[in-house]
Amino acid sequence: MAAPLLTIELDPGPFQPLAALEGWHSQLRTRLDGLPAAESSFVGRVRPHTSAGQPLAALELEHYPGMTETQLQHLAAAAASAPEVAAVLVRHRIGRVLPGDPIVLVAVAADRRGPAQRCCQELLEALKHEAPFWKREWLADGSGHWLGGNTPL
Amino acid sequence: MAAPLLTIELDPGPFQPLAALEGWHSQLRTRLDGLPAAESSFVGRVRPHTSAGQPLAALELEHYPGMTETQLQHLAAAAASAPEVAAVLVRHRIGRVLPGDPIVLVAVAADRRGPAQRCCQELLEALKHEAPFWKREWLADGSGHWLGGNTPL
Amino acid sequence: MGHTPELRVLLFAALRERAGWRERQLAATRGATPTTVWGQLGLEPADPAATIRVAINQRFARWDSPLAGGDELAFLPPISGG
Amino acid sequence: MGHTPELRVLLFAALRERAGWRERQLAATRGATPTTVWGQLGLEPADPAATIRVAINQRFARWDSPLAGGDELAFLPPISGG
Repeated sequence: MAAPLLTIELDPGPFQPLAALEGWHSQLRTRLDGLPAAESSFVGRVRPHTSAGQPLAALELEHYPGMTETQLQHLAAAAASAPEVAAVLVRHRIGRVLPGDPIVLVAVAADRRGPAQRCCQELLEALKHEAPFWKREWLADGSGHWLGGNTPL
Repeated sequence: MAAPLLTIELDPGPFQPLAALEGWHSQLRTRLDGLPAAESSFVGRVRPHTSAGQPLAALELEHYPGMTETQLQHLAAAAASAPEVAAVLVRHRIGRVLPGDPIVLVAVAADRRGPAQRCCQELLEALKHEAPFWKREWLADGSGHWLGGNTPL
Repeated sequence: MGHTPELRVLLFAALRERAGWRERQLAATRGATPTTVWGQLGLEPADPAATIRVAINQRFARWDSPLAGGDELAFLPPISGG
Repeated sequence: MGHTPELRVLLFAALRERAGWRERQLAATRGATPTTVWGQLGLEPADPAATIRVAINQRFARWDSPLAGGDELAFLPPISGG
């Protein structure tokens, strides 16, 4: 059983989820024996309002250079431990992200739909709680405040 | 609460999942107030071998014109009953589908990741078991046989 | 006596191929149900309810649902979508 | 006596802003742990373990993990990724 192909990138600027998936598919076509039968993916975008309901000007994403990348690799490898999982893609924004912009993309290619869906879901939860990222909400008046945790599932 | 936007299409020829998602996003940008915060999607592709492990020449998908479309609408509406679900996309092949080709795409846009993921997963299971589609596996020697059910989850 | 509209019976996939036909028109007899029509048409297996589902006018129905003239009755082998 | 390499201490996000600094070098005293360093630096809150996590050399660690000179110690406020 070949180890799953893990592709993980932090994006300091905007990324397009569909372009990211297209590039990943090209990579899989080269590295695997064609695209696997099941592909599950998730895209998270910045809401237009703060957790307190005010209009959001931007979301700032801080990370821990070095540890964040290593930790994402660990989390992806752990979530992809089912033998059916062939490949995992993670894209995650850092820096200033505007309302409506993609902030995270997780995609999993597997030989069966169950492992694809489970791995995608588990990895998303894992990175929300176990990868060192911190969000600050910025308002139009220039004030900002750090979030104390994540949105509920 | 607006009813979720249901977009359901049967495709008699090949479709590109990423192009389908791009068209759907354009539609959502026009019809909704921007793209929702959470989007979960699933793509199923034809395996290169039959359920018995032989090389597959093609998969044929028969449906029940009229009932299949109606039933997909019912199943999508039922799976999208959570108030956070804003839109659902289903694309499903009919006719002759080649190994590696996309056969089904389900995408769900919602205000939260939980409802997006659950709706996507439930709708996929529902259409596999409750929408009138039948698969026939064709071998290179011109013989074909109808499948008696679905692959396990 | 007026003309009674007939039942339209449809078969799909393996069921259609095994029977050798896709569609038949049938007089709607009083008290007809999918079970009686299945027997009347001599379809196999003799006890279909375990594997075959029925739809009346394109909605899933029960094997003992009453049928009326003009109805579209379909016998559906095991579904394999997605 | 040789030169003892120092501890490097990092703060992130709300923690960094509250403290007013991002990084400090500190002599690694014998028996040092994240708990002793936290107290030594006078960081708030006094009982951090309920909300703050620690990483040593970029891996999650315990508040009572032993520290050695040259280690990178980071205090991490509640994570909100994804």
